[in-house]
Amino acid sequence: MDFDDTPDEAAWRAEVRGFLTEHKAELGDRGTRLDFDPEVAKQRQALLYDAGYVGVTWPVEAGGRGGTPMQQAIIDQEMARAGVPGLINLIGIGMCGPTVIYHGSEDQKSRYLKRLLRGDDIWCQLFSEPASGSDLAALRTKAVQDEQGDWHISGQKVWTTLAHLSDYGILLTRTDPDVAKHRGLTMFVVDMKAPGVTVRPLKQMSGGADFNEVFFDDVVIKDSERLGDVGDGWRTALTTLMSERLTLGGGGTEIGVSIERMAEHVADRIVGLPDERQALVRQDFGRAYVASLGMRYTGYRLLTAISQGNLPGPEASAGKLAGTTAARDLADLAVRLLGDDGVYAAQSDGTDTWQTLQAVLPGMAIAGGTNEVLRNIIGERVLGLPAEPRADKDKTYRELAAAGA
Amino acid sequence: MDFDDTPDEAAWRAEVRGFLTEHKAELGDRGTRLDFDPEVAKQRQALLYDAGYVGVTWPVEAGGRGGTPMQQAIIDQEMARAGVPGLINLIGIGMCGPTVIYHGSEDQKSRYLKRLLRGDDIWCQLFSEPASGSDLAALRTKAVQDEQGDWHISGQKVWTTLAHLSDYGILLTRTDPDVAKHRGLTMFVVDMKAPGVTVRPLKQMSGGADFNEVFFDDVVIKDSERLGDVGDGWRTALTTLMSERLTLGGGGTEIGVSIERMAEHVADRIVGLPDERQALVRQDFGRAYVASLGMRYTGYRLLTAISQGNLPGPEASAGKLAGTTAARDLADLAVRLLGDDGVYAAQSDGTDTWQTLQAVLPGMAIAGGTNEVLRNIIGERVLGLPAEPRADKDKTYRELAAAGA
Amino acid sequence: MHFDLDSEQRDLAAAAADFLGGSASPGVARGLLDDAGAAIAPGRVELVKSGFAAITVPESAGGGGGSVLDLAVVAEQAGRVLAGPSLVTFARAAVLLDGDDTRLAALADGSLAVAIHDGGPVLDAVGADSFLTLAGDDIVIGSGTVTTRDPIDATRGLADVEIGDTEVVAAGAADRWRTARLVGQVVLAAEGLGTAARAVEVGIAYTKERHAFGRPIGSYQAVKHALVDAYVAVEQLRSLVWWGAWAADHAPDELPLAAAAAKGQAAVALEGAAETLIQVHGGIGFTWEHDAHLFWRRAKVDRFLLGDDVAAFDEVARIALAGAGR
Amino acid sequence: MHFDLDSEQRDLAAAAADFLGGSASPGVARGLLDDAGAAIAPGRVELVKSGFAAITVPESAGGGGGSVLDLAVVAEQAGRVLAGPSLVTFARAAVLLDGDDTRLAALADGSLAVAIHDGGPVLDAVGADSFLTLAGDDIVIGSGTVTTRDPIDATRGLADVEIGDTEVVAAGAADRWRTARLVGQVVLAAEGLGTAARAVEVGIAYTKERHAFGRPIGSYQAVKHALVDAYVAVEQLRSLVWWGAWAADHAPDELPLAAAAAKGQAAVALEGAAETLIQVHGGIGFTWEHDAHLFWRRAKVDRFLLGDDVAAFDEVARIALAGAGR
Repeated sequence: MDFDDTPDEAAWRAEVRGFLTEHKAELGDRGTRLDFDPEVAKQRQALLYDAGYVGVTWPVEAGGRGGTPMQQAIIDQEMARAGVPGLINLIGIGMCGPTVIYHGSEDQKSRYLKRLLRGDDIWCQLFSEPASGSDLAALRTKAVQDEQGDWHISGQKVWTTLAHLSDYGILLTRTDPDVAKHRGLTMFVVDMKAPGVTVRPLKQMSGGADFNEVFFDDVVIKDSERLGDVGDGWRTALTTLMSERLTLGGGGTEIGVSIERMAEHVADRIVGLPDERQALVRQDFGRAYVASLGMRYTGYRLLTAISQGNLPGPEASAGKLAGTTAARDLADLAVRLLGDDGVYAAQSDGTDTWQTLQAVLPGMAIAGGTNEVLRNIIGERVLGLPAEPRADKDKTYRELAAAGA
Repeated sequence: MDFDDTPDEAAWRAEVRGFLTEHKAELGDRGTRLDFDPEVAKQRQALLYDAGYVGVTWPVEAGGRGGTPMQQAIIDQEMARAGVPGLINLIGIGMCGPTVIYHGSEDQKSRYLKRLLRGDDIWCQLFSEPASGSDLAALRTKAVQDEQGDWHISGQKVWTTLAHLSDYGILLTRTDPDVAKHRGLTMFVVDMKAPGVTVRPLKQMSGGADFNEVFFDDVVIKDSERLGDVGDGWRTALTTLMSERLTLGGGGTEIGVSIERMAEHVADRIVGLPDERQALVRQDFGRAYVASLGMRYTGYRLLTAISQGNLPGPEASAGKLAGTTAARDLADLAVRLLGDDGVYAAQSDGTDTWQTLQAVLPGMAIAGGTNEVLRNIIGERVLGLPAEPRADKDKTYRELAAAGA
Repeated sequence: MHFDLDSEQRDLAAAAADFLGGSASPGVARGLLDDAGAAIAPGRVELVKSGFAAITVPESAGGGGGSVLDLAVVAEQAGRVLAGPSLVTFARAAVLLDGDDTRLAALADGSLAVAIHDGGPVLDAVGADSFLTLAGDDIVIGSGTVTTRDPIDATRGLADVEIGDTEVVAAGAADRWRTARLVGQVVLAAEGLGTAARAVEVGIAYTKERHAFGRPIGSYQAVKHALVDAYVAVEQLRSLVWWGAWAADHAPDELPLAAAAAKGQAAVALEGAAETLIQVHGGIGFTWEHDAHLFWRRAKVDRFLLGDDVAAFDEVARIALAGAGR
Repeated sequence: MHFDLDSEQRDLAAAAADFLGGSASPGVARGLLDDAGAAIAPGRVELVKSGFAAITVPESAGGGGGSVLDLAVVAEQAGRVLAGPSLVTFARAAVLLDGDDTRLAALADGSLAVAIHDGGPVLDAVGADSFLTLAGDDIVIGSGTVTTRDPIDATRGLADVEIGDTEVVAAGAADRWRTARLVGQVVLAAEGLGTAARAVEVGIAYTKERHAFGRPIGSYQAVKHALVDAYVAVEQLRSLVWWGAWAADHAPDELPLAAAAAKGQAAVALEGAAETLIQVHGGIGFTWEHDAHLFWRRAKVDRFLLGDDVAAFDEVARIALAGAGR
């Protein structure tokens, strides 16, 4: 057991670190996610791509370099270490690109993939809808083929990250309501600048707007932009979702709040409290800190698996479960330690780190799969517990929709 | 809003209190439940019955006095106040008797009811089986009718309180496996001294044995001992279970541990601890104490409903949910405060109150309906949330049994 | 035993629901966040005019001459619609000004717009022109400089206040100050009861309608049990609020324990209900346009008012342990 | 990065499972409660003979010359079957006797039956004839008068011990005493890991088989999610145990934090797993004949050994806060 790089990994790390050090000024500083300027972010991604550090695990013919997941994990670590902002087109790289690689035509691949990696085009993923959250296959957005073979799209998507900046999106639609709901779906690449596409930012309870609603009003898509067969959209979407999990990479160590920063805050504030309150604070903080250590070292186990060429299974989601609870408790403690400032949305010095964190966390227990859905997944796929009986398997989408489902 | 008796209630309370005071020596002291001697307990019940204080809510023709639930609640309160032990035949009075009243023949009523109230006969309830806990209707104990019309019983019951002391029991059996599982059940009165009945105490993790297993090996029951129609046992059993809830009476204030006694223990032990630990103890104790206060005053709301002639609905179970969690936390704290003694099953002075409580509580979250089942009941019957789809409704018992259910 | 509301109190609740629900709502609370110029609802003037604000002011001073329990009944309805200003402020003022019929009359007719200053952020400071506070052992009243700040829950009218010139209302009245604070905790818990109960109702309604995988999500145990736990906590809170209000009216020796218990349970039950409300809604539950976060904001702020939940549970334990074995 | 067991350690785990599972079991643990005369399994003699007890004793003294991680791997297997005596005792003794090759050899060949006395009830006092303890700053060894008491978990061999005559093993060795205790916490957490993991497995197996209302109870979210939460806690614990053992072997400066984190997480994860195990079994789960309570007994006792969980979390916080901003 060790925490050391293999010789190959060490060499790669040195190379990456060298590049990042050399180009730090151009690459900029990691700030909050909302801070970044899209144009600057695209230039940054181009710089990294041209140097060979974007999409390393992608096949060479797709614009990547056929590298290992561990190489990607090391890039992630080194970018974090150097304080370089993350890639803007992360969803494109993690989800949209792989779907195009597996299900796209040669023409699509040549037109889209390299530009995606370089950040020349930004991509988004258009799956979720107002009436289909956890139950993705219940989606309603309709695609109807006309006599020329073009598809006409009408409907609404939601929770679409980056839609307002995107050039393209992968779009899951219903093409046949008269079969079981998983079987009547079809996926397309959609031009986000096409007539009939409207993007509206969705304001969250924290005041931020990390997501969008996207409306499709008779948007026309050529059949050549289809991904996978007609009616085979569910299987195509599984590719996307599977790729999402792999994007995790060296993840699992973050709980939405830097534990070190949190420790500084607690250390700062605790000294002003009576001894008895300090003991209560230490008890809460100690428990949350252990949770964060547990996540960090569980993340190292995941990284070890990746380093050995294995791919993480659904157990990788376990970290999110442990993490959201710990993060919630930490945010609660952090705000509590603000004393009188805790009832306001910002401290008297104008900073609002902890209040904002408090308002962001309820969403974190929901976005990317509610904790309840994650528990089902781990229970069924990792522990092998039986699934619940499904009432919607033997019915057509149309029947279910009529029943309010 | 007040906590006072109505004039009628006050008069009744005075009468009851007078009787209990006068006969305190005969009635004895409330000890632990396992302490009591069955013969003494039966004499105590006879004394109380002859004075008119047992089964007050029962109809006069059933041996009761047609009184109100509030009169019963006042008796319960006064017996607790006087430190008089509870009635031995509580299950008989609360569950078996009402079932006989509603579903028994005149002959059964005249033979059984008065003796039951007096404690001349002890009764038990034979519903649960090893393979049917929460899902009562999945029971397997078979009853087959012979040519003379007698029923032959084979099977096993479990969790049967008082079976080892009982003269009679109400027994739920399966008489038809070829209909849906709720529809093939039939209930009987069984003579617990009949040939073929074997009672075996069931030791719990706490070391106590509050329950029994009961085995039926071709036990013969006359058809005249049937309660309700053949195949109508589920409806008959609902009467029993409904009555169980009403037995609660003034309940809802107990969480399996006297909060006052617990407070004394904490007050006793906390002084030896460092100030910072004291603050942690107070935090835990304060939260559990609030839970116990919440239960007490929610119990008073229930009692108010009873006093006004209303009968408590399923919301009465809410107390048990809040209570088992609080009781668990209190027991944990109590044992923790024992310091070094907490790793042993008894303190150095030989007392084992808190360790025993700790070992009894896991069972309390299960007995009388697991917390999970209680949450379903409250969710569906009180909050009106939809029930889960049932896979077992459209199948016969035989089909389900073949599928392992 | 009659530990329940009587029919007059039920009528009072209905009337309060009618009046408060006519103007206040989560939508108004959101509007206050969107636009700092928007007015809190029903607002101090309308609340005073309705008579609900002065329920506990004696009739001799133009008030309702009602009990703390009466006020708690109204406060629950106020909590359901996130109304402001808080009845906590009026409840405390009525106790603090006891015997000062001139000022009580001004409280009841609205000419005195008062808030209570405990040393930290002041509840309902926004729109107040006078501040009651404790100076040494004296209850004093005076003007104040109000500095508003970016609110979490804008319906609470919280602001920093620097007290200006004061005059003594009651000398050597530290006990009365304490009593007023305890009454305030009970009324705060009553508002929390209303907010939490409403949050559970909204959650139940949604999960009956919303379907996933072919059935209403309220049929899934994870959702159902979370709502049940929230409901059970709310019903425990209801019992403690009633007890606290009854104690304020009839059993002052029970008030410290009852008020601390209600305050602590309110903080926990409301936070649990609001977080459950968001969670059972999934994505829609954490959007700005949904009401869930407005209940949540109330929860996150109220838990710190009149002492936090940690202090309340500590106080409960201290009282219970001091009384143990007596 | 290779934060995982290697193949030798996996083989070691398999061998340990084989040996320990051959005699120890929850059934044996129950037998110890039923009959005070029954023998703990595998027992001190067999455990020493197997070589597993002396893994961390240097080869020069006849031990295995292995790492704390090796011992933790074995300890996990011991925890799965509730084996006794505890490897915690051997782990601590090996550190405390460091450099004293005569006594280490006696530890490794079984002629020294030692337990460690911290001032409270002594783990593995039953069957021990010598006791290591800290006197001032000296590590001393001596005889002791053992008073057994009614056990919660009889496999822990806990007893009150009054130390008799002692001789000094190492003078001025308070640091070594502390290190030994930290190593002990890691090994205790490793045993807890095994017990908790096994409890979750037993729960999963049962809920796949047991049916209610026409389907396996493991398909109900209330049951499924409880088991998932227990499983997640166990996997977090596994990571912390590995880190703690690695730190004991390679990074003494990380050991205090890692040991406290593992100790605290072990207490919480094991208690949660054991209580979940009982709860998902329903009625059968709280009977004497079912194994569930034997896991539960281990949980209820272990949480207090080598300091309780409250102390462990406090220590984690102290270390983390002392290091903050450096």
